[in-house]
Amino acid sequence: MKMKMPTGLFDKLSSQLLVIELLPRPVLKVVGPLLVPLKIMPEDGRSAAKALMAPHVRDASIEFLKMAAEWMLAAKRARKRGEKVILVPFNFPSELIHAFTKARPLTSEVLTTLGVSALPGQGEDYWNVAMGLGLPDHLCSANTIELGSILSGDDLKPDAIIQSAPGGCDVNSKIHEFVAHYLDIPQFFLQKPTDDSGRGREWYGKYMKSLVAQLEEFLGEKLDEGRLRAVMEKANRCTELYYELWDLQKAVPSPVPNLFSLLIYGTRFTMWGTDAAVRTMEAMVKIGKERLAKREYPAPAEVARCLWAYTSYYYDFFGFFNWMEDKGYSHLGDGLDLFFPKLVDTASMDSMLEGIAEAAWNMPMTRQVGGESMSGSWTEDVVHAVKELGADCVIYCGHHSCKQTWSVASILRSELQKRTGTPMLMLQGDSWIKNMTPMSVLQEQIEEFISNVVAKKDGKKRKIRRRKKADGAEQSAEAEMA
Amino acid sequence: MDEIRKLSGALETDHVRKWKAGGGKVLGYTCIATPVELVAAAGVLPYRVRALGSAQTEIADAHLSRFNCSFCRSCLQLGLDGSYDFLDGMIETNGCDHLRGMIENWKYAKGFGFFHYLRVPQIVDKDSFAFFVDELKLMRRAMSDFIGAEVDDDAVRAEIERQERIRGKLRRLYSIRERERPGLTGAEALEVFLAATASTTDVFEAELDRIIREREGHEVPAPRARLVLGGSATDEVDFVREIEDVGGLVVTDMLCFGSRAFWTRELPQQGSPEEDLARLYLGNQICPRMFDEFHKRRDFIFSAVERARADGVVLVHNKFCDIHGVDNVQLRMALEKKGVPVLQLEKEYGARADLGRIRTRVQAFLERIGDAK
Amino acid sequence: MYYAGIDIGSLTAEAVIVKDGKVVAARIMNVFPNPVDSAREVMGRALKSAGIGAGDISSAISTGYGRDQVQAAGMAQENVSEISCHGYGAFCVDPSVRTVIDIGGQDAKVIKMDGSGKLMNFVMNDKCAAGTGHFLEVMSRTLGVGLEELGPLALESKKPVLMSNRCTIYVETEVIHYLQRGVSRKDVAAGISRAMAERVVALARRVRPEPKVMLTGGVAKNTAVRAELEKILGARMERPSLDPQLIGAYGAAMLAAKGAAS
Amino acid sequence: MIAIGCDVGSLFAKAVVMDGDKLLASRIARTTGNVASELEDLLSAVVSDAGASRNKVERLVATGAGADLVPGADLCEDGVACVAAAAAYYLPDVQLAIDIGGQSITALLLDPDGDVVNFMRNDKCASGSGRFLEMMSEKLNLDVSEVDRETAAAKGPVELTAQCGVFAESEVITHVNAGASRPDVMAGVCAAVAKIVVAQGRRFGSAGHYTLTGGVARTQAVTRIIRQKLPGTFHQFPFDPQLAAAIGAALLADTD
Repeated sequence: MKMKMPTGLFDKLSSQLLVIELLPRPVLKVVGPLLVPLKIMPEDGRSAAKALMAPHVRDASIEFLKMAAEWMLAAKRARKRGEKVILVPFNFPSELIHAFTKARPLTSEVLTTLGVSALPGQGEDYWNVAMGLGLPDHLCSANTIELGSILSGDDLKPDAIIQSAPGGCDVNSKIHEFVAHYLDIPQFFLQKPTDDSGRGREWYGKYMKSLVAQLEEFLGEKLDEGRLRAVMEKANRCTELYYELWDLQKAVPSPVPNLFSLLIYGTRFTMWGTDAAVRTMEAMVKIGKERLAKREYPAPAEVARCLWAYTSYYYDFFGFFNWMEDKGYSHLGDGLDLFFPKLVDTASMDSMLEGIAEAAWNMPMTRQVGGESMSGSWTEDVVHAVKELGADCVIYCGHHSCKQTWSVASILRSELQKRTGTPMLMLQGDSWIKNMTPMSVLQEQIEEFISNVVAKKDGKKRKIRRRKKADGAEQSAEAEMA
Repeated sequence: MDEIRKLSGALETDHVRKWKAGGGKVLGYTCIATPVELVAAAGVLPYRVRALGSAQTEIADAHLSRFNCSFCRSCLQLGLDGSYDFLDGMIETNGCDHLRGMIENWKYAKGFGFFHYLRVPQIVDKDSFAFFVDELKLMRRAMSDFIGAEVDDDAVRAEIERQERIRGKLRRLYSIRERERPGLTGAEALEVFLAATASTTDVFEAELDRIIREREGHEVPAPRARLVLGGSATDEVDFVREIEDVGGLVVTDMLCFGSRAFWTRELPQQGSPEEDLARLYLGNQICPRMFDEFHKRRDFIFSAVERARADGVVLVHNKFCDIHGVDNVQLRMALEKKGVPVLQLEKEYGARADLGRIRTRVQAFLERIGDAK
Repeated sequence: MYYAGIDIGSLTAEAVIVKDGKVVAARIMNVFPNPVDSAREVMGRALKSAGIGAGDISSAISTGYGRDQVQAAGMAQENVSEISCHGYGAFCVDPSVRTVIDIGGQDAKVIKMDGSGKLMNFVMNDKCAAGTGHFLEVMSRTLGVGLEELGPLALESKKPVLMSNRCTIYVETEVIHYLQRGVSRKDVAAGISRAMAERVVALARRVRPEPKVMLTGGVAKNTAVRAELEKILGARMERPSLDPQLIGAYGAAMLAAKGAAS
Repeated sequence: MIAIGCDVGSLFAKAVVMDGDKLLASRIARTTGNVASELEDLLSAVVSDAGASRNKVERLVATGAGADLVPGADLCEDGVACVAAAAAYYLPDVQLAIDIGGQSITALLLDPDGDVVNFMRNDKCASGSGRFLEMMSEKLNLDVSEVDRETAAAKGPVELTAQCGVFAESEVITHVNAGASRPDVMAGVCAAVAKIVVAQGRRFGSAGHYTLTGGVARTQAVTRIIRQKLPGTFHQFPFDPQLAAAIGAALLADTD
């Protein structure tokens, strides 16, 4: 058989991950950092590896990469094993899929993030495929890059798509619908009623049950209670670890490396409920605890504790997280980390499915802008996180195609100011596409924000007006009515 | 047409003023998924929010962003600058993310005297149907509370029938528009429809009858090509006029300010009024906000093309309109597969600056489907 | 029998007179504020060089954004969109061409024709003017070099800079930023050419260009942009035997002749 | 204390010499290629204007996109800090400063002490920028300095609806061709700029007391419309508003 160079985003990534799968951890620990200067990886990939292999995150990164390898390679080998690959959006609890033996979940947004971080050209070619079909350029790059690769017809083709964004995000649902039609593969729906009363939640539970029924029919496999329980127990373990990290993050300075924000939801959206996920979460908790004990912090001082209101920037090969760290800006996680997992009652099939429905209901986006009021629960979640984690500022990255959050971002900002006195910076930049707003422009504004608004909030104020009164300067220019 | 223009050419028309002066109430709504029957049955005038082609957005842009659909930004502008102060309240439906954002900011910045949120499912099955029936009961309750009197079954049934009669007449008007020698232009048809969304049924019905009488025997000049117009919500009469200026007569449409609002409606079998309305509205929603039923939209435009013997289709979407931006691509592919030429346009709402370039595209499209002069 | 085509664009005006399919006169000039004045002037010059009078033209077609007014002024019997004219003009120059990329002052178009030069499909820049002639004009002004020097200059570059913005106005300040930091003009020029080409390609992808593409409009004269386009599209950019700026007017004239024939 | 404030923006470099809060001299120069030597000349020129000698200058504070290019700068301050300082110092009541620069508009919210509560920058829509105003006036063969005189004669400003600055240019041409008078077209351009500024100015709710800084704030034809459309009380910046950041930089020379 002849070898063909992979051209699709998934194929390229998974072939890179073969190396990770092969090398045992101790070897990776030594080799990982060495990979960086080596020319075997494309230069872009190397700068990402550099960030992942930084000493203070390395152990967690290695577990994360091992997990990613297991995740993607399982999908790659699915067909041979008579299993089906199901494409899910990030706001779907993939543990449900893990509970089946004949299905492997793939999450488009996570693939995009990894692709943008590790592939030369940062996935722009795949974006261009979508544009070439005439799709509008105001679609969300998080979906469009990975789906563009699938649409190219030269990448792994999923067997089915689960839609859990209707009600939460038009863009996400429409592009997934488009792909399902274009590839002529079945789509299964988990619709989110934009409803904050109990009725919507009830209805949602029904939808989860009928979705399971449809999946069982599609896969020709009955969801096994024992297997589901095993998955949910691991999911519960992940949940406990999630809150351990949450509590660690309250410490000042934050002992949790900035990069973990991405690793946490990267785990949530892909392998939650598997041993690999537990290992990754454990590795993060371990690092957090050690750093707390040693009071380790990358910069001389923690200048600011930043919570990201929704997404942050992922087109910089993870470099952005480290840039913040070097400046003494702690990244306390972004909106994608606000999925507030709950311990699932594993007593019965019903209680577990109910738990999964609850998890889906609390997924980012679904829970926030998918609410009856787009700003309502979003504001409550951000306010809650600000108070719990002691954030002294919030940053809204202004991801271009995120119309729902853009719609109500100004409401969020004024409510934050009102309820907690916390300032929110509103930026304009795409989270996954590099040439929308240059990194330098974004960094400059963040520095201006933190040095003028956050750091000077107390203590280091200039109080220029008081100084002037002291100077006893003359009357100011008189006001004129507009 | 003059009377129609009086009813559709402004927001607060003399008709609306008279209605209010007589103690009548007006409730705004934003989406064709809103059963106007329940509003009218309460003796209240349902008024569809639109922007009359105004591109002013400087107040709205302080709330929404430049990444939001320009139609919604224009509507919010008019809401916040007082142009819509004649509304006694608002009925919101989760039409699309941009509409939701528009209403939420309107509510946050200014508030509504009366507000009801009608939650409309995006998938049709028995669960969502049952949910929507409950929703309609809640809406009817809200209407009763609003007027301080029970809106009873008879009132709702009577209104369902009246609306069905009007839809029938609108279809009749469309048949005059779609026939071999059309009796009215696309721009005129849009004006008629706009009047329907801004006036009481009795007044509008009388005008509709008059137009049908006038135009039955009338013939508009033979066009260079017959077009179907589909896509984003638009009430821009000028935009349609621009297309027809260069010789492309819009003989029918797939717009929610148009046929999508009334075409496939048929009198439902008698259940409770809410069940009938649920069937009527949830069962016939030709809108990309709905999932798992693209085939309905595809068949809708296929039959429109056939019925109206159209030479081509123009699919337009406002910049940042996600649901139509994607759906137009799917529709284009389906139509082209069938050999129907398609022109896809992206525009800013009300931006007359773009009309020149749009004109060039439309003319080229006509040259393409015509004899390639 | 003489036939004429008048193309009034946003920056330049062209007139072409043909006889038996051969160009007998062609003129280009910068536009006056009023399209009709431009048409009169450029047509007058063309007639002069052909040594004939307005009466000798059996029919004329106007195109470009001033096409309506020019026809209304009675200088053309008909007006045809510049999209059809560029397609047909390119076809008449080289009947084997099926795809045309035309980059004018504020418009960029990609046009596909069938074997008879009939317009099959096209795209045109929607909301953004990046990737149009205007883009290069502004940039060369900012660089302080003539529009025609931009191409040769860019070709000297070994390491083009990356333009991270899309909007013309922002790329301009990016250019200033690079110059302020002492980046060589040739590297900036090359960065500009690449940015330009990328915008055009983004548009071209929507109609799937054939491997043989003809590049028309003012920008076709820019060797660097042409080279970039060939690199990214992997297609050969044919240079028309006729001045690429004249294709629109030529196509209009040939359509006039064709119309008279049929 | 004698201090120089130097603001290197995307289009212009501005330098001021101040004695405490007294402005001794100021200069504005367009930056082109060789910025290092341009700044050298600018600085020595402004110092001699001030009748001071370079060694009398105790501090040189740089700001703006090109702050790092200013030769011999003692410290760099970011633009937000400088504009805020200038607005706060001379206009004690002002709560909102809108700085309209060459390519971006920044709304700054100030507290009673003159410190920044929050700010928001719009750098994704060039149509409200100084460069946009410049390009449009160039199209009409006007220098920006002549815009006020020109628009004084405006009868009915045209309406510009293009979202893209470059397309707005063709809209301008269209209006000219349609026979609109130059004053009316120019007034239309000013209204378009003002609209973007107003939207940005409203970002923090009702303004209360506000001022306008940056190059565009020099043009009355624009500020007049802003003052009509933006609720609140307008306060005129006491010096050339284009100098605000440079002046702020000088004011910050002796605070850290």
